Amino acid sequence: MTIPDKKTSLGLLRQMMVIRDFEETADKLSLRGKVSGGMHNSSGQEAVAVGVLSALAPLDVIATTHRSHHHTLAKGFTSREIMAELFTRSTGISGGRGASMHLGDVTKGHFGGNGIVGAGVGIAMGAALGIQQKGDKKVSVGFIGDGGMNTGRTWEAVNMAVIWKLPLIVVVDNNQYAVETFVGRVTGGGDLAKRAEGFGMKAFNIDGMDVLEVRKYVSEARERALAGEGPSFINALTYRYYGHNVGEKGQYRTQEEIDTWKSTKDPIDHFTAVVIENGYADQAAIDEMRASVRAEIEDAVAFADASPEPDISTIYDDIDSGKLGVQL
Amino acid sequence: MTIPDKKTSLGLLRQMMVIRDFEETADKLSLRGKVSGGMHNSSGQEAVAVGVLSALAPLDVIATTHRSHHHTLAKGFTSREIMAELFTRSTGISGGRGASMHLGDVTKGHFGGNGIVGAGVGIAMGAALGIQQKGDKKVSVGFIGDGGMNTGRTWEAVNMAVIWKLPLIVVVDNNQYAVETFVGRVTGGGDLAKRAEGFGMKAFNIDGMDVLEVRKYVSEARERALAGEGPSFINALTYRYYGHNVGEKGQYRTQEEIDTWKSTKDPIDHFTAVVIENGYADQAAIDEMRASVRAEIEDAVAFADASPEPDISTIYDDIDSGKLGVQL
Amino acid sequence: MTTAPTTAPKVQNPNYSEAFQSGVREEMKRNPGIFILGTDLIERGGHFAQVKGIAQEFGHERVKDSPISEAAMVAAGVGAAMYGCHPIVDLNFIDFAFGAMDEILNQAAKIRFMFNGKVPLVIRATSGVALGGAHHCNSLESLFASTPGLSVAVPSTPMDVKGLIKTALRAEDPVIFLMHKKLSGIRGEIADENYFIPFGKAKSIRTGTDAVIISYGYSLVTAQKAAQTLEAEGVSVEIIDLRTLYPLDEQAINDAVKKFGRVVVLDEAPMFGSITAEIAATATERNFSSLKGPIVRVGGARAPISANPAMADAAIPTVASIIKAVKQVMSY
Amino acid sequence: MTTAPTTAPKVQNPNYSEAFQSGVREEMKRNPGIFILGTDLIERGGHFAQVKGIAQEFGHERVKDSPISEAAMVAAGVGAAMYGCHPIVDLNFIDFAFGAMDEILNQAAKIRFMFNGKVPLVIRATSGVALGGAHHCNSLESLFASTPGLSVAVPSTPMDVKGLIKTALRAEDPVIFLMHKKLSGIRGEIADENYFIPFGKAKSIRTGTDAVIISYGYSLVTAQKAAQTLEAEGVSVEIIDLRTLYPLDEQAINDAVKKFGRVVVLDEAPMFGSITAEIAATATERNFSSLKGPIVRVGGARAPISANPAMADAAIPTVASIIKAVKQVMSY
Ligand SMILES: Cc1ncc(C[n+]2csc(CCOP(=O)(O)OP(=O)(O)O)c2C)c(N)n1
Ligand SMILES: Cc1ncc(C[n+]2csc(CCOP(=O)(O)OP(=O)(O)O)c2C)c(N)n1
Ligand SMILES: [Mg+2]
Ligand SMILES: [Mg+2]
Repeated sequence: MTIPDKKTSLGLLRQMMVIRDFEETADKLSLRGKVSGGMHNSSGQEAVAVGVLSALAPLDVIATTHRSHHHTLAKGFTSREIMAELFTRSTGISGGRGASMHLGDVTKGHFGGNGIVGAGVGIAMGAALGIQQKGDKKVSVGFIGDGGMNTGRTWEAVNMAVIWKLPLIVVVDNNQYAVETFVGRVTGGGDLAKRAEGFGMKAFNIDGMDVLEVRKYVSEARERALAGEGPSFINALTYRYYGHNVGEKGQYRTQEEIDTWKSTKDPIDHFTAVVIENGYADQAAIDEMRASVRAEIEDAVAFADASPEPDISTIYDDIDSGKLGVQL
Repeated sequence: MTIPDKKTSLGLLRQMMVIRDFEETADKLSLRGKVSGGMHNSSGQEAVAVGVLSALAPLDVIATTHRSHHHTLAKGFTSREIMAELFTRSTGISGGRGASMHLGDVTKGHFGGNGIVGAGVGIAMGAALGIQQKGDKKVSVGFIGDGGMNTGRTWEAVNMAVIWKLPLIVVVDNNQYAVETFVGRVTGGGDLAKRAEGFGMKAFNIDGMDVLEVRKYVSEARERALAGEGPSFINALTYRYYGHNVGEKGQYRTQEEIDTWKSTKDPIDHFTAVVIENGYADQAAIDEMRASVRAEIEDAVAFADASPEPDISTIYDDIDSGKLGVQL
Repeated sequence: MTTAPTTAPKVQNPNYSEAFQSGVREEMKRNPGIFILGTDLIERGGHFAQVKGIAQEFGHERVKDSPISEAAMVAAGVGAAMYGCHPIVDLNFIDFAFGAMDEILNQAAKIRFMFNGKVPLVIRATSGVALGGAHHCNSLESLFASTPGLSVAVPSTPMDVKGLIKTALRAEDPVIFLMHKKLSGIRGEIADENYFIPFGKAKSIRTGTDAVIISYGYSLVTAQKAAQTLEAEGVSVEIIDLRTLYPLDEQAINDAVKKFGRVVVLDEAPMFGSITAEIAATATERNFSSLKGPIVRVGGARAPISANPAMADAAIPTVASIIKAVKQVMSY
Repeated sequence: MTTAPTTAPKVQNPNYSEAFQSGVREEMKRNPGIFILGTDLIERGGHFAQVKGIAQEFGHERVKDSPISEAAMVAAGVGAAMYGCHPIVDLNFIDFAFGAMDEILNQAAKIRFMFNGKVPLVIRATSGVALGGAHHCNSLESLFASTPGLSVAVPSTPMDVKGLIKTALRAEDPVIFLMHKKLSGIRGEIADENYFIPFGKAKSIRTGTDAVIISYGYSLVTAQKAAQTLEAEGVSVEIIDLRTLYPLDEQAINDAVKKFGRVVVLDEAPMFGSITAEIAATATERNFSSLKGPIVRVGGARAPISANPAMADAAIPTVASIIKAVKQVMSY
C-alpha cells in the first residue's frame, strides 16, 4: 500500500486517535450517567471511518447507522458538537434531540445516524439519486453493519443503485457481530461481496483494520462513481472492542478473541507503526499527538458539560414547515 | 430428459391443457364482465405450474402470487371452484371473498394467492419453518414472479431459509415482465440464480417451458429438502402470452416476440410432441383429451354461473376467532 | 381561503388523473428538481394514467420506472429530497406503502425535526375501497394523518387534485397524496397555473340548513346521494369536504358544529380508530355546548374487504346508513 | 370476568419480564407447537430479558435467534402459524414492526377471513415513549387496534402480563403484545398456571367517586400520581386500566361514563388520531346524556420524541396535564 504524504498520514492517524479517545471517554461518562440513553462505542473500527471519509470530498454525502460517532467525527464534525449531543445539549450537532444514535446535519452533507438498521443505506442511495438528478460531481456513502446485510431493503437499495448507476458507495462496517449475533450464524452464503455481485454491484471484501486499504478502495469507488460507472460495495472487516451498547459484555465471544484482535490488528497501533517506519514521526511526536488529542477530548467534555440544555418548548418546532397551509 | 410413465405423462399434458383452456375462457368471460376486478392470465406458463406441482405430494404447502390460477389448478383444486371464485360466488375456493387474485384454502395446503408482490414467498418460508418444527416430511413452495426479485423481503426469506435449512423451494415463475417492465431493465446483475447463491441457496436457472425439466429440478429440490439439506431456488424462464391484467396490451414488447415464444416454445405444443413421439398418444387421443378438457371448463363455467352469491351478512364472519375474550 | 381561478381552464373537462398530470406538468416546467419515480410510469403513465405522457415530454431522467422495491422507492425519494430535489414517489396503490413504512413514518416524517433538513417529497398513491380484494383496499388515512411530520391530501375533484398537488410541489414537507380509485372517472373544471389550494382549508360542497356531514374522498359521492334523498324528505343537509386530513380545517369544523349542532362525520375506513374518531372527539371537546346531541360517525365495517362486489359495498357506508345517521342527529 | 388466582404465585415478586417468561414457559410446556423467534434471544434472552433462560430450558429449536429481517421474522411466524404452530415473534422494539407492516396488517390480520385458515401468532414487542430518541418511540397502538383481525394487549402489571400472554397462547388469533419500556422495572404478584385474563376486560385499579381516568400502560403510573395529588385536594378519581385495546371493554367504559359523567381518556401517543379519540368518540356517542361535559383527552405532543430527557418528558402527559384535565371535567 503506498502511503500518502506526511501531513495526510499524520492527519489520518490523529483522526483515528481522536475517535478512540472520544469513544473511551464517552463510554466512561455514559457509565457515570452523563450520556442519555446509552451509546454505541466504535473503538476498533476507526480505520473504516477514517479510511472512508478521508477518501471523500467535504461536500460528499454520508448516511449512517446507530453506531456513528466515528463516521461523524471523521466527516469533520468537532468533538465538541458530538460530545454535546451525547449529553443532549443544545450545542450538540442535533441540538440535543438525537443523542448518540441520531447525529446528523443535513445541511452539511451528514444525512443522519439512524436508529433503524438498514435505513441509512436507503437514504444514501436517495442522496446519490439527488446528486445524479442535479448533475453534481459528488458521491454518497451509506454505512451499514453486518447485521444490516440481512435486512431486505438493503438489497432493494443496492439493486436500485445498480440499475440507475447511482454514485453510491455502500460501506459495510463489518464488526462481525450484531449485538450478540455472530455474522456467520445468520448470514447465508457468508461472502458479502458475492451477495452484492449477485445484484450486479462491483464489490470488494477488504481489511477494515487498515486505514490505507479502506482509503484506497473508497477512492477508487469514488472515481468510478464520478465517471458515471455506478455504485460500489465495500465490505470492510473490522472488530468492535466494547459491548454492543455501553456497559454490555455478554458471553457471545471469548476474551481471547477480543484480545487477539486488539493485540494483532489494532488499526491505530498498526498505522502508528507505518507512520514511524516511514519516518513521518518518532515516538515523541506520537506521544505529543496523543496528548493533543487528549486535550481536545477534555475540552469537548468541558464544552458539553457547560452547554445549556435545550429549551423544552422547542419540541413543537421543526415538525413541518407550516407552509403548506399558506397561500403561495 | 427421461419421460415418466404414460399415465403420468398424459396427466401432465391434460393438466396443462386444463389451465390453458381455463385461462382463455376466463379471459373472455372477464372481458364480458363476468369476473369481478380483473384477472391475471397465466397462459404460456403452464409448464411451471404443472412441473412444480406434479413433483410435490398432495399435502405439501404452496403459497403464491397475484397470478395463481395455474398453480391452484395444478395443486388439484377443481376448475369449478376456481371459476366460481373468479365469479365471486359462495362455491368458490375462497367463498367469493377473493376473486382471481386471492385463491387459497389453508386447510388444504394452499396458503393463498396474494395481492402483494413478495408476500407469498415469506409465508411459504414460514410454512417450511412450521414443517421443520413439527418434524413433518413435507416441503413448502413459494412462487414469485421476476418482479418480486427486487422486493427486499424476498431476500430476507431466502436468507432465513438458508440459515435454518428450511424445506423451502422458491420458484420464480419468470415470465420476464412485471406489468410492462422487462426484467432485464430493473434487475441488477441479471442472473437470478447467482443472486440466490449469494445468499447461500442452491440455485438453478432452468427452462420453464419444459414441464419435465421443471418437474425434475423440483423433485430433486424436494429430495434435498426432505433429507434436511435445506432450501432451493429455481428460476424458471417462461413467457406470458396475454397482457398483465385482462384486456391490457401495451407497447412494451413486440408482437414478434410474443409470436416467437408461442410458435417455438409453447409448453403444451412441445410436450404434446414428446408424448406422441413416445407413443403415449396419437393425434386422435390428443384431440379427445382436448375435448374432454373443453367439457370440463364448460362445466366449470356453468357451475360458477349457477352458483349462489355469498350472503353479504357474512362479511362480519371470520375476522377473528372471538375466543380471546372467552375464559379458558 | 381558496383563491378563485384566475383564467379559464386549459384542459377541457379533464378527469381526475388528467388534473394531476396538469398540476405536475406545470410544476415540473418551473422546477427542474421535480422528478417522478414509480412502477410502470413510462409506457402506460401509471396504473391510472396519472402521469401519462410526462415521460415523453420531460424525458426518462425525470420519470423513472422503478423495480418493485417500495422501501427503496421511498428511500430514494427521501434521500433525493434531502439533497434538494422535489421527488414524487408514485406508490401505485397505497397498500404498497406497507413495504415502506419505516421510510415514510420513521424517516421522512422526522428528518426535519431530527437532522436540520427539509424533505420536500410527495408520495402519491391510489387509495380507497373498491374492487380488487382485501390486500388492495386498506384505508390508511388515519395512520398518515396521525404521524407528526406528515401532511395528507385527499382531493375529491379534478380542481382540488390540481390545486393541492401544486401546493404540495411548492412546499418543503413530505405529503401523502391520496387519490381515490372510485373517483378516477370523475371529470370537472381545473384552474390555471396560478391556482393553489392551501392545505387545511375545507370546502362546503353543498349548502344546507338542518344538519352537516363532514367527510372527504369518495364518501362525498355517497353523501350527496343521501342528501338528495333527504332533501326530498324535507331535511336540508350541508356537506363539507375536508380536502386535507392533516392539517385539518379545525375552524371550518368548529364553525359547522356551532352552526348546526347536528353533525355526522363520515368516511369508509373501518370505523374503529378511523380519522372520524379524531374529528368527532376533538369537535365534541371544543364545542360540546353547541351540540344538540352526540356527533354520529358513519364508517366501514371491522372487516377485510371482500372481492365480491356486493360484499365490498356492504363493508362501507351506504346511502341508507348515511340517511340513518342524519335522521339520528335530526332526532335530537 | 377475571378469575382470582387459584394458588400462590410461584415466582416471588417477579418483574414485568419475568412474568412474561413465566407465562410463556408454562404454555411452552403444555404446547410443543409454541416456539419463539427474534434477535438476540438466546444469550441475553432478549433486550429486556423477557425470554431469559427459555432457550436453555427448551432448546435452540424452540428459541431461534434470527437475523435482522423483520419482514421475514413475521412472515416466518405467519406461515408457521398457518401450518399449525403457535409462534411468538419477538420484534424487540415495536418500531421495528415498520419493516413488517405488510406481513402484520395485510397478511396475518386477514388470512382467517380470506383463506380459511387460523393464525395463532403472538407478536411481542417493547413499546412506549422513553429515552432512546425518535426512531424508537413510536406509539402504534391505534394502528394495530384499528386493523380488523388483530387484537392488542397492553398489560401494565406482572399479573396482567402473565394472564394475558397465557390467554394469547391458548387462542388462535394474531395478537400484538405490547410491553412498555418504562414498566420493565415494576414488580408484583403473578398467578399460577391456571390463571387467564380474557381480552376485552378492563380493570379498575383505583376507586374514586368524582371522576374517572381511562387509560393503559405506563400512563397509569402518571395517572396514579395525579390521582394522589388530587385526593389531597379533595377530588376522588377512579382509574381504569383497559389492559387490551382490541377488543376494548365497552361495557366497562360505558359503565364508567354513566357512573361519573366526568371522564378523562389518557395515553401518551401523539393525541391527533390516537386510540383515545376512538374511546372518547364512541363513549360520547353511546352515553351523551350521561356526560356532565365533554370527555377530555390527554395525550402526547404532535412531535417526534427527542433524546433529551426533559424534552422527551415534555412530549407526553405529565402529572400536571392530567390534573388539569381532571379539574376541567370537575368544572362541569
Ligand atoms: C430494523 C431494526 N431491527 C433491529 C434493531 C435493533 N438493533 C439495533 S443495533 C442492532 C445490531 C446491528 O448490528 P450491525 O448492523 O452489525 O451493527 P453494529 O451494531 O455491529 O455496528 C440491532 C439488532 C434496529 N435498530 N433496527
Ligand atoms: C408490493 C407490491 N408492489 C406493487 C404491486 C403491483 N403489481 C401487481 S402485479 C405487479 C407485477 C408483478 O410482476 P411479476 O412479479 O413478474 O409477476 P407477473 O405479473 O409477471 O406474474 C405489480 C407491480 C403489488 N401487487 N405489490
Ligand atoms: Mg456488526
Ligand atoms: Mg413477471
